[in-house]
Amino acid sequence: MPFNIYDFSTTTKAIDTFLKTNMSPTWAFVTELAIVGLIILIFYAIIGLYLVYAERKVCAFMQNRVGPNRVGKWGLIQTIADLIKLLMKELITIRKADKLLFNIAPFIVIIASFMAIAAIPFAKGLHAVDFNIGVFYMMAVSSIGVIGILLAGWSSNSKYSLIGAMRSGAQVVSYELSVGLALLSVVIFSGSMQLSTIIESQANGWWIFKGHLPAIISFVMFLIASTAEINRGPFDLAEAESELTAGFHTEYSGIRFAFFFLGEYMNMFIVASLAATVFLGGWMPLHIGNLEGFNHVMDFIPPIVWFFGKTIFVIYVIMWFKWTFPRLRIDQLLTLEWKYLLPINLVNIIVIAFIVLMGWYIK
Amino acid sequence: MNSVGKYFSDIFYGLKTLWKGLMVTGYYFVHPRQIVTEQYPENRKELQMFDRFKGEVILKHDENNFHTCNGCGICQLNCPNGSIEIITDMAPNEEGKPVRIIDKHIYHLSMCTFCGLCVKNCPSDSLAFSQAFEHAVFDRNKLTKILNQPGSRIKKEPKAPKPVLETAPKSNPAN
Amino acid sequence: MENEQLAQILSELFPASEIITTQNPIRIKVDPVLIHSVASVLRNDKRLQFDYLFNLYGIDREDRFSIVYYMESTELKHIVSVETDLADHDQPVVDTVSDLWITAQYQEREIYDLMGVTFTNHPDPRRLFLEDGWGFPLRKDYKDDINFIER
Amino acid sequence: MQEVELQDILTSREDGDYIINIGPQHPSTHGVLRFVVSLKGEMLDYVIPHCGYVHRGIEKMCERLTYPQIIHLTDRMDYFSAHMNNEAVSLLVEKAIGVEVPERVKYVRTILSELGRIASHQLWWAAFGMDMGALTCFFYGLRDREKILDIFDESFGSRLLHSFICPGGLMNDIHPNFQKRTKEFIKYFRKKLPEYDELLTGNIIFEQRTKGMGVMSRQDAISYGFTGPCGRASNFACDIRKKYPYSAYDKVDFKEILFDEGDCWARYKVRIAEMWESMKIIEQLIDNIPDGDYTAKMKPIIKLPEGEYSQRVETAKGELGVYVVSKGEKNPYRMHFRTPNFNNLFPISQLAAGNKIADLIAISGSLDLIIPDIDR
Repeated sequence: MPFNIYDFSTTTKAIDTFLKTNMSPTWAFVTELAIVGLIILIFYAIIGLYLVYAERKVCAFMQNRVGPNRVGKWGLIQTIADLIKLLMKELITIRKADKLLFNIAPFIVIIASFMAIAAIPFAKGLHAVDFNIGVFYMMAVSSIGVIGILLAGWSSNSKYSLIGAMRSGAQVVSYELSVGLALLSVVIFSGSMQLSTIIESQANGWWIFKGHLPAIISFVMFLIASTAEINRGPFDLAEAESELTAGFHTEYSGIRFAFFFLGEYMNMFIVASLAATVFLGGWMPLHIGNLEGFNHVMDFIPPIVWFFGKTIFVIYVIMWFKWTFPRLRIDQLLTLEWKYLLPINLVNIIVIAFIVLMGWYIK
Repeated sequence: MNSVGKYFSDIFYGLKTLWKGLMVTGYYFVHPRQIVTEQYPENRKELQMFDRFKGEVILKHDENNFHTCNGCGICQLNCPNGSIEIITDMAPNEEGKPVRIIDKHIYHLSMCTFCGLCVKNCPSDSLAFSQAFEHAVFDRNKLTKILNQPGSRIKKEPKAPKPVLETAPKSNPAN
Repeated sequence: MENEQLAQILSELFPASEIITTQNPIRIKVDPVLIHSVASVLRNDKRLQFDYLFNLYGIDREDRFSIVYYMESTELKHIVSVETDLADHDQPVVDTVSDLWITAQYQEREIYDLMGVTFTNHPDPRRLFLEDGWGFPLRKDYKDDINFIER
Repeated sequence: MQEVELQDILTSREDGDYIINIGPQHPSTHGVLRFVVSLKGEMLDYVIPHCGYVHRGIEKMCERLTYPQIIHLTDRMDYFSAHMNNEAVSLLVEKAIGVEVPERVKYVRTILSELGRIASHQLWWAAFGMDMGALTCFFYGLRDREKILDIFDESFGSRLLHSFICPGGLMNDIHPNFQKRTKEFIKYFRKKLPEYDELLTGNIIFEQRTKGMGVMSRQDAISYGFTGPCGRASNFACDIRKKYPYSAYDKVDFKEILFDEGDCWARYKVRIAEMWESMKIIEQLIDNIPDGDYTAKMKPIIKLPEGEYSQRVETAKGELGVYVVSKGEKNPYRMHFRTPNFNNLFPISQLAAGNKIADLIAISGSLDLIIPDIDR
């Protein structure tokens, strides 16, 4: 396979053997952990900050504005300036708030997204951990975040926060079903829960093309449900600015607020990269049937570019939703899930199972 | 069967309407030329207010530092919220007769609501609005202005003063 | 309906009240004791049907208060204004008409707030804008040494 | 019935009701208005509006000012209908002293009022969209409103508070560019208005949130004095422009938009349709502005003869009534403004009760409340 030239596993293997020869195995392991942790931390911060910037630019262009353009060229370091401002702000603790829970809530949100990012395959071999139950792990970890939101709302001693948190709880619990079912469709197709295997299975075509209409339906379902799960517009009821001022993070300030804010954007990144991985082939290049020449050219685009290209596309779609649609009401939100998404998803799963059984998909 | 049909037609109708909305924002996203933002401090040089813009009240002075205000106090009377105070003085004119002149024409920009009654009703046409619009200052006292420039005097041959509180049509300088 | 016709009906229905002017809008003066009964006749009579109370305000005439009601019939397209004089300047009291027109409830609260006219039987007799203990600013004898600037 | 209800409310406050203050500082009350809201989960138990945070005593201030000076205070009641408020006082003064203003003035006043109405509805659309969570609407609405504000800026030197229409006519003649720019705007806005429909009106989420929400029956609307687009959405023909035409409204052909439903959706549709109607009115007048003076001959000091005067006009929000008691002085003895928003605010307790928090925001947005107009 030509894309072996971009295989990161050789690099990581080399580093591994280098460390193992120079240190005791325990220390080598610890050093590897430290390196991976550091890389993820830096990556996290950069991605988070630039997603905020991207959101502001995207919405600005949609609204006939220019967006941030003062700090740095085209305002590129605007969000870093914002971060410095947030770091320097006072951390206000509310009287009669539950201090412990109030303080740990933002950390829970951020830890959940940290854990999820560990399982994302960025390119061939560029993986922190490659679980054999990767999809399941992502689902489990991303739902820890809602506990942070619930705690934040409950411990703030503010009525607005509490309503926001309760809305968020109801929303995440119901939409998780649809996210899970939508992901399950690809699991059925590929016969594996391991993310790297799912990507390998898309070498001759992405699942969204190979799986015919049912795969497209589950991709759309996944987009809708995951937008809802990460509390973004038009499903941003938990922080509904015009109703609850800021929802669950009304009472947070400074870096704690920044954690929530960053967590939200990172969740968006995780969801987008999961969609890219599962439905759009992850770091796999675009291959069309037997067009050898075309496929060969595509192979020379590095997989990391493919991965980020697809992720950014999905992120753009999610942003596009937010800046176009009005917000749903809580009962409409639940109607959408229980009356439309869930039944369609269930039928879809059965159809997919049937297709797989009969072997009607493109192999 | 009817309700099943309605269920699916609802879904397609909904998707269609959502797609329409997405097209509007999508159109503007790929047409950055339609951006309407004014980049304020950068365009300060070429930023031109309309000539009738009510920036702040000024007392018109000509190049020889003459103004036409005789201190009649009609602007002060007309001002609804007391932004104008006039302190007059008596000074002998060239024939030696004491004549009323203005000592200070005080204007409180902080209280002004830009209704334009002082400019409209000035019988000697000596007040006008300037196009200045950057009024922010750090000291509130700076918003109280003395409109007559130091050393300025009333024009030697003032126009025949019109009757008091004339509101008949008058030619508009902007035309 | 024409004003003369209307005036005839009104004088027929309310012999005790006096028609001040037949200019547009026609204005009748009613004793404050009768105001609620007059209002309910105006509201419900088939020939009048004044169902839209578009204005209600009070006037402090220094020796007495006047409450003026402006009503319109959306069916028959005529307007009447009803005036009532409250002779007691210190403690003016009049019946509410808020059971006939809901809008009166709030306009009466405003009058109470700003003029100190009390409306009996009012369902929600609280002040509307100002805090309790404030004077009644629209009265002519209201003084506020801090916020008034004499010129 | 109401008495019992209110008593319940006042007493039940103690028993652990989940009470939230929406306002005075809240993004969707558009100013300093406070709703005291009791919740049962997401559902509203009752809503009590509290106003008075920006009460400036305009009626009291008017008692010390002359009539030309009062004009600039009326700007500050409903600042999006500044021209119409000015016009109300001007018409009253002209009627009282028996001055006939030139035809040119009437035409210009009508055009200005309609431009003001479009601008007001554009801003309402923008803010309503934002209340519903469609943040992009806000910028599209303001973008188009800017064109009108530029027209205003060029002619009157101010963008929001014009004080341009004064007793006797206008403060100034209109700018030579006025007609050209207005026609350009109409051409531009006829293209942009369908975009509003595509972005928000057709949207299924928006449709479901507004249809059948906050229904006001015709009877209640009349009883509450619910005027303007809100009243017309409940099939209450309350348009003063039709009923008692003033200025040049008797010379133009326009429809009074009436809807039967009385819900948020109808209120929304009325305003969108009114923008089309306003453009039609302006198109009929803009080319036919007669030549002449921009003001009638007025005495230097305006004194109203003794008596009581009233004038009703239709602002963008509803019926504005100006009521003056004069003792023959140069300033009024008592001046009262029957403002549309004051009467449009209070039905919200009835409309919102039993719905959800999000509906309260939708309903208050559809009423198009301007707080300084409520408080005066």
